[in-house]
Amino acid sequence: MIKILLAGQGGQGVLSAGKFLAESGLHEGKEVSYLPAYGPEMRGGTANCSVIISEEEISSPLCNVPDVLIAMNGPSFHKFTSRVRSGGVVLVNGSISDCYAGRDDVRVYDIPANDLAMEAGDVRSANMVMMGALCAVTGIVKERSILNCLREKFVGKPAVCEVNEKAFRAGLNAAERQ
Amino acid sequence: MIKILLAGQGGQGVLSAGKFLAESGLHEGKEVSYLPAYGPEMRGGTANCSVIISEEEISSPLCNVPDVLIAMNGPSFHKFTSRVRSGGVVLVNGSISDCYAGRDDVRVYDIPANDLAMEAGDVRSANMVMMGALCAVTGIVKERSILNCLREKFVGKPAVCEVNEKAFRAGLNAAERQ
Amino acid sequence: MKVFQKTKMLTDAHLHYCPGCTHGIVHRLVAESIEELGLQEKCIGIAPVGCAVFAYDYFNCDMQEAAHGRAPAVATGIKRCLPDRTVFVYQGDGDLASIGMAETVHAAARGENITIIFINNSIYGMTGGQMAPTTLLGQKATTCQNGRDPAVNGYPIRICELLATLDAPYYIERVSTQDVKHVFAAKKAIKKALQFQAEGRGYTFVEVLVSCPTNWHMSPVEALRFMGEECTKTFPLGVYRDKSEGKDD
Amino acid sequence: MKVFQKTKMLTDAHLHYCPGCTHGIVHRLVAESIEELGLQEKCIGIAPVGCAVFAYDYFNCDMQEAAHGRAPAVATGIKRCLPDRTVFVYQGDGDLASIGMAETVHAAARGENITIIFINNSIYGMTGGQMAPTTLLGQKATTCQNGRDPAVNGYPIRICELLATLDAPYYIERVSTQDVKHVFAAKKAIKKALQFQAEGRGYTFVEVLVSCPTNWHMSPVEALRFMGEECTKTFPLGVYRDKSEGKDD
Amino acid sequence: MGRITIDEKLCKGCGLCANACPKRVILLSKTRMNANGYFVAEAVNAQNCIGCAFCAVMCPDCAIEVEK
Amino acid sequence: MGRITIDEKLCKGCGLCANACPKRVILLSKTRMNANGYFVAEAVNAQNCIGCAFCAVMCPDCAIEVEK
Amino acid sequence: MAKILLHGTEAICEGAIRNGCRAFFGYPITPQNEVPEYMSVKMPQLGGVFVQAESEVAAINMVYGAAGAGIRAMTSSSSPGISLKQEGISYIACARIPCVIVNIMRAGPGLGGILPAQGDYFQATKGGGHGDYHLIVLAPSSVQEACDFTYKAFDLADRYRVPVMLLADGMIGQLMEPVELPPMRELWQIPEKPWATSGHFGKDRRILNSLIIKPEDLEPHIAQMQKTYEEIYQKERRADCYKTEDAELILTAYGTVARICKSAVNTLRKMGIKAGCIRPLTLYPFPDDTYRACAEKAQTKAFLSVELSLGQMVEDVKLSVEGKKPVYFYGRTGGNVPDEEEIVRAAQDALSKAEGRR
Amino acid sequence: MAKILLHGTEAICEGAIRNGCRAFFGYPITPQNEVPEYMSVKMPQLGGVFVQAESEVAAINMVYGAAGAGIRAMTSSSSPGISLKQEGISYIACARIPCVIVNIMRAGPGLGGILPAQGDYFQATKGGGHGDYHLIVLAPSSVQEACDFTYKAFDLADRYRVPVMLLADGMIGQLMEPVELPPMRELWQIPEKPWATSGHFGKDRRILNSLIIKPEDLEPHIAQMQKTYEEIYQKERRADCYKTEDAELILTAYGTVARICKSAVNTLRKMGIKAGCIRPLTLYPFPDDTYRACAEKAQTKAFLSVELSLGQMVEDVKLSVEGKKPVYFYGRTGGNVPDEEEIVRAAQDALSKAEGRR
Ligand SMILES: Cc1ncc(C[n+]2csc(CCOP(=O)(O)OP(=O)(O)O)c2C)c(N)n1
Ligand SMILES: Cc1ncc(C[n+]2csc(CCOP(=O)(O)OP(=O)(O)O)c2C)c(N)n1
Ligand code: SF4
Ligand code: SF4
Ligand code: SF4
Ligand code: SF4
Repeated sequence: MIKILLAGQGGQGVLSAGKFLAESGLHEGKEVSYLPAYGPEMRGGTANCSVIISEEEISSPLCNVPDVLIAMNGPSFHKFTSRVRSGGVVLVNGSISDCYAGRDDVRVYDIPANDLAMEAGDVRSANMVMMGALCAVTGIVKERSILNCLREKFVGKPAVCEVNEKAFRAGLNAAERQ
Repeated sequence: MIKILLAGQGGQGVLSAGKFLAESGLHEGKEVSYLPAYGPEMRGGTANCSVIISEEEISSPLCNVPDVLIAMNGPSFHKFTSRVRSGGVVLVNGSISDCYAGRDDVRVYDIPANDLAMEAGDVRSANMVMMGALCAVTGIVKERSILNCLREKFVGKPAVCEVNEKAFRAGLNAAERQ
Repeated sequence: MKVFQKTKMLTDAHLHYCPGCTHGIVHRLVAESIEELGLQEKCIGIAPVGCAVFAYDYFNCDMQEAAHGRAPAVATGIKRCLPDRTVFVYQGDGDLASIGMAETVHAAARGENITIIFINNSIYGMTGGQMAPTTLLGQKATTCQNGRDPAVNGYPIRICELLATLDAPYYIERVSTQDVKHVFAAKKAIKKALQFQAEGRGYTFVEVLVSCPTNWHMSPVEALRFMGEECTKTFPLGVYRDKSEGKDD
Repeated sequence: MKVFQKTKMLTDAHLHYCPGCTHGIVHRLVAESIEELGLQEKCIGIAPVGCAVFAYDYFNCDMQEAAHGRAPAVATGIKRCLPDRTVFVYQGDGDLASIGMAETVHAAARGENITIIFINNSIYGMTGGQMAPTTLLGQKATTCQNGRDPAVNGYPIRICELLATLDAPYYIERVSTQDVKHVFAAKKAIKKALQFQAEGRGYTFVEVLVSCPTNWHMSPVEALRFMGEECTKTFPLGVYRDKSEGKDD
Repeated sequence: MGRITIDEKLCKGCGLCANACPKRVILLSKTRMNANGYFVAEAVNAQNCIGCAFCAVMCPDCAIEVEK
Repeated sequence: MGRITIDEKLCKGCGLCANACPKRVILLSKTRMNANGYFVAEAVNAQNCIGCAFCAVMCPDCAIEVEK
Repeated sequence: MAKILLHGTEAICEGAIRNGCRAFFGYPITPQNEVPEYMSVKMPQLGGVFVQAESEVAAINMVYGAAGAGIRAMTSSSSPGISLKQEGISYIACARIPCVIVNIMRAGPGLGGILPAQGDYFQATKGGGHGDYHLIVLAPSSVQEACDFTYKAFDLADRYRVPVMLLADGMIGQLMEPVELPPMRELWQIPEKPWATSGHFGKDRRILNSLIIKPEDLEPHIAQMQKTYEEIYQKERRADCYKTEDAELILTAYGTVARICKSAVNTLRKMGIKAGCIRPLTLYPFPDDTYRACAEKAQTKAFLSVELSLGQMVEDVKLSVEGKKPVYFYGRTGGNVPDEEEIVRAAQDALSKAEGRR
Repeated sequence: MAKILLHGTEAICEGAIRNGCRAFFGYPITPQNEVPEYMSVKMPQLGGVFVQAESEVAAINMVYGAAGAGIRAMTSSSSPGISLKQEGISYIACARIPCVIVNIMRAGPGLGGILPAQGDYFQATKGGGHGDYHLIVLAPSSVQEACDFTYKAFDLADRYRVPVMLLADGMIGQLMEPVELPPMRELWQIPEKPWATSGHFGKDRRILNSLIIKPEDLEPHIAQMQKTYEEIYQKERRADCYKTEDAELILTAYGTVARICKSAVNTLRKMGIKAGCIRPLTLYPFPDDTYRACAEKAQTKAFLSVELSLGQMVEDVKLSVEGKKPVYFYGRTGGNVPDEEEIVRAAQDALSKAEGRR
């Protein structure tokens, strides 16, 4: 069982990335759960979601102590890093956040997601950069599953699809390089 | 303790007679309770109220089994006579009701209240006729108390007061004659 | 030859209204209209909470008894699901214009294809004569015993005028029961409204001025005079919307 | 010389509204007006449920947060008890015109001496873009995803026009935030309303057209253009009642 | 010409019929009450009835039938 | 003639100020984000400012102060 | 002061007025129409506020506003109207605004009937609105108590900053009995409310609010409310015991029914059955200690809860008795009120069941 | 059918649609906005009805009308909105109109917060409205159950002519999980409703009404309702037992919390504590038999009710356990959800208290 917490600013695609992840897990025949959390403001504010992918039945859908944190911006990084399980993993969007976790029992990956996404063609694909990094670091779902989901979602929009795939691979590479 | 049920058509002064009675009991230092009951229609339909006058504390204000029934019209007479305590008293407005109780363990007084009231000057004083009869038959409150209440209520309306006093005495006499 | 006979759309039950209360007249007009339009079998009525709360005992068709003020919402629920039925609502002024104001305005704004018969007797009858949103200035009620004072109790609400600011309603008229002539006119309006509904034209609303002799503390005949002379000043009779004639406001 | 500076009637808290949401402008206008009229210390505001739910964090005066739609009732409770205070209500269109319709109409009909600031952004902002009673025909919302269809969703409600059928209101105006000129006019209207209240003249109501770039799915600048070009067609700007000028309807 | 039948059970003695009758056919009894205690309407001048049915139109209790 | 001060902490990059400015003094940055992640408004043509305060009037977030 | 004959609703109004109530917001509904009617006359005479609200929903929110502004405010209604107030009550409880709510219960559910009932016990004591909150619920069983409890309700409300409900069956509302009125309290005698939103006049501004969006703030707020309820539980449980000292069978009831139960106790004793009666005066907090004390006595064989409902208070009786003794129920509904004989029979049944159980 | 990833609210909608729901009336409120949004798209596609009501009050009364006309109808809301529906629910119950009401609970009281809570248990199970009535209350704890229970709710409602409530904490509403959808039921497969007011077309006319003004009529009506509740109690109590056979400590919870309790049970067992968990699937009727059976087992030392409230279901647990074993409570409020560790600690505490008590 792996518990992943994805967090960021509203609009950074945190929720849709989480859904991709869960969908991918489901396609691979695993048990999955996806739980979005709303902040005080439904729009504008911060967004986060908990995704669990597991071989057995999932009891609690909460990720109070995640195995993996994906932090899309500074505030989420600082807010949630302390919660990560000892020995866990943190992927942080280094483009707009520092990477000082203040603890050394987690592995922090600095992924310049905004930059890589802009390179890929659209800053909005930063979430896919992080997905790529996640696959590389944890292997929790297969590359293929994520890309399949992507293609399903953007069927008929090949350009968007392409940008996102590019971003995904950029993330993958960036993580592998660390 | 004496439990009195007053019943009649809305507009026949059943509720105000009940209040007079309770007020009179109170003036004489007794424990009293007065409970109006609404029928399905608040206006127009039948009206009844329960008055209890007692030397001790009154537990239930209900008169499910009254000692005395004052029935201002036929329907109330027939509806409630069966409930009267064995050995109890029924005063019925003989002007607009028959007086056949269908039981012989209660004493029925036929008081032609409408006729006496019209003689007194106003058919609306029929309720006071019945009050007079009640005083005569039960002595539960003193003549004086009722008349005092009457005068208080109609202070400044001597004509109304007079009619009602006349009616009261007519009822008193009618009952004494039986 | 019978020139006047009770309509079959009314049951045999005796009306419980006070003597001279013209609720009874309106019951008859609604029932006759439904019968004459042949809608009886496919018609569903909604009774309000108010003196007309027992309306389901009188109208000889399927009936629902709604919570106080919510009849238009209930009617919406029925009509949307069964659009080929005729749905009429019978409501008093407390029910429709006080507690039910939101439901009233919104059913009208949505243009529900229903017919509302609005009984304006400018008082709360059933509960014993409290002030209604339609109580006239100066008129006495048990909660404004010195007469309605605009500085304290505000002003009467004219519902037809208010609903006529909405785009959806198809037909809005105010009529009265003050005398034979007006009762005939009221019948015409009610029948027209039901007919429009049957034709699927949309929201129809007939306000009927009705007397409450009991709580106005008047004889039935005096009450009708008061209605004709006073109520119609605050509540002018007339057509406030008739899209069939291109009449708007 | 400072020609523009934030009013003291606003706290230091950062507004939580979305970028370009003109709720913020209206906050400022209300706050400035209160400050300029010197009413700050004796003023009590009522926050609605809607995007402005946190208004109590921003207006630098005593505040009550009301239940959804009930702000006019809450205001009535306060103002009747403390008639020498200034009581203002800030409400969105879902709050005021949908769930709160009855409270809105009745506070107006009673002529409560309060000021209502009505934010019409023709959408439910806080809950994520559902249809409002003020949603324009054809406008898309999450509960009418093909655009508002009058046959199904009914027509937008024009509140100023509706309230102007009542006798009590003293002042009713519709303004907009579409550009600088209109914002100045809006300020004038809001200030006038508060001034009238302070003078004890009665019910005052200012409807302000506001943008919701987020749920209109437009950029803030586009949203203002849409407001000026489209919203004002359904909701014409202007004075609907001003008893100080003898203007009625 | 006309003939009215008043169902006394239903009559509440409100007098709206009498008030509406152009020919003063109907009067409320001052003496006769029905079972509900109402003084009932009576066609005292039945011969004058023209069958206009105005009484029936105004009767809130559908107590009157009219023939012609 | 005029001078504006934009409080970047408060700015949400909505652009209403820029849109309102008759002298095109303000532009949204395409590169500079504040802590909240918004591209902030900048007085790029400060010298043209006439102190009309139109920008401040339209700013929903009271992010602009104007001097003259 | 001499006793005067007062209607239940008048007694409630006088109890309120005499303890500083100066704002009343209500909407007509039988059987409590006399409350708004009386208040519409009295409030203006006292410089107070009476508004006939457009609905019960509006009325409770007017109370929110007025009471939030520091005025002693009240609303009154009957069952269906009280249901409509539930959202508002929950808001008032969360914003910690003291006020008084009167429910003269009629027979339900639905539009039901207009005769007395006690079917709203759960609603009143468990919270008919959403979320964790409580009202203090007082249950008068005479017109005198209707007056006194209403009077007291305002002090309790202010002391704990909670809404207080007077829960009376329709009979209490409609009954007339002699009442000794409490003296009129002057407004200056009522403690100030440092939290009221009445215009800050240069002091720190005040906010009344029930929106607490962050869970880390809302939980302590609710815990604070809970602490208040705990204090209320400790200090305010009240019950009236009638001949319970040596009772084998404990009848229990509130409101009018309790009076009938008392008569039944006397009749039962004449028949040789040692009966007693517990009458809770506070329904929340429920006087569980009184019941528990009885339950623990060896002589006590059973409890019988008599209600105008299908059995609501009986759950609290059971929770108090904790299975130590059997708890039975006898109820009437629809506006029917049991008479003494019925209760006596029910008591005999209960006792024989309890004895059979042994 | 393959499982698909579904949002809790979507699962509810699909459960409804697939069992013949063809009318939805609702008003937006977080966290269930997706329900009306989904229905606004789906209903028209299926020839059904979607109306965004002007308020929750209007919505429940639209349901009254539509369901009264014989259509399978539903409304959905969250805590404050459900409070507003209480009058309407009481009317629906009394008029015996079957329908389905969804409450995706958020943190209360008042406006509260928008995060998950279970503070409306009392309201749902004891009757937040006035008078004696009950809803069948179903408590899903997964998205699959949200779908299945909603599906089932329509059958239960029709079978007993009662309103059925789906009571879910906000987490169930917002969660996405794989779901296997039930097959689509055709409308003709749904039994006819011989009481529905849909135009009589020459048959006997029908009336739906909750006004029964004469006590001698209302009491039998309520007795009839009571008989239905009795039958429901006999036939519909449901609970899920997890490792209770040999448990010393019985945790109990519903909704999401129950899932966390299950994990806690496993952890406790790893620590050597024989824990088990009872999860009621029906909150009304409450599965008291399941609790009683456990309470009567010698090995059972204590119960611990874990809730997102200050302690509501725990009262029903106590009523079921009847004092036979101690019943403890652990709760979080304000939108906070306890994690497994917290529950484990609370369980340890409960057990040691119970052992200390002996
Ligand atoms: C929720 C609720 N509030 C109040 C009542 C009490 N009530 C019954 S009828 C009525 C008003 C009736 O007045 P109106 O609608 O004008 O009808 P009328 O009796 O005058 O025909 C009221 C307030 C109720 N039954 N339900
Ligand atoms: C009783 C109740 N119903 C519904 C809601 C949910 N709700 C919160 S805000 C809102 C609508 C907001 O729209 P509007 O009033 O137009 O204000 P805006 O957000 O657009 O400024 C709704 C439905 C609630 N909080 N309470
Ligand atoms: S109280 Fe008034 S409205 Fe009601 S039946 Fe009597 S006269 Fe008619
Ligand atoms: S959702 Fe709309 S109304 Fe709400 S803050 Fe954002 S832009 Fe403004
Ligand atoms: S109108 Fe009808 S009820 Fe009235 S007096 Fe004439 S017949 Fe009788
Ligand atoms: S208007 Fe205000 S918030 Fe918007 S870009 Fe300009 S300074 Fe920033």
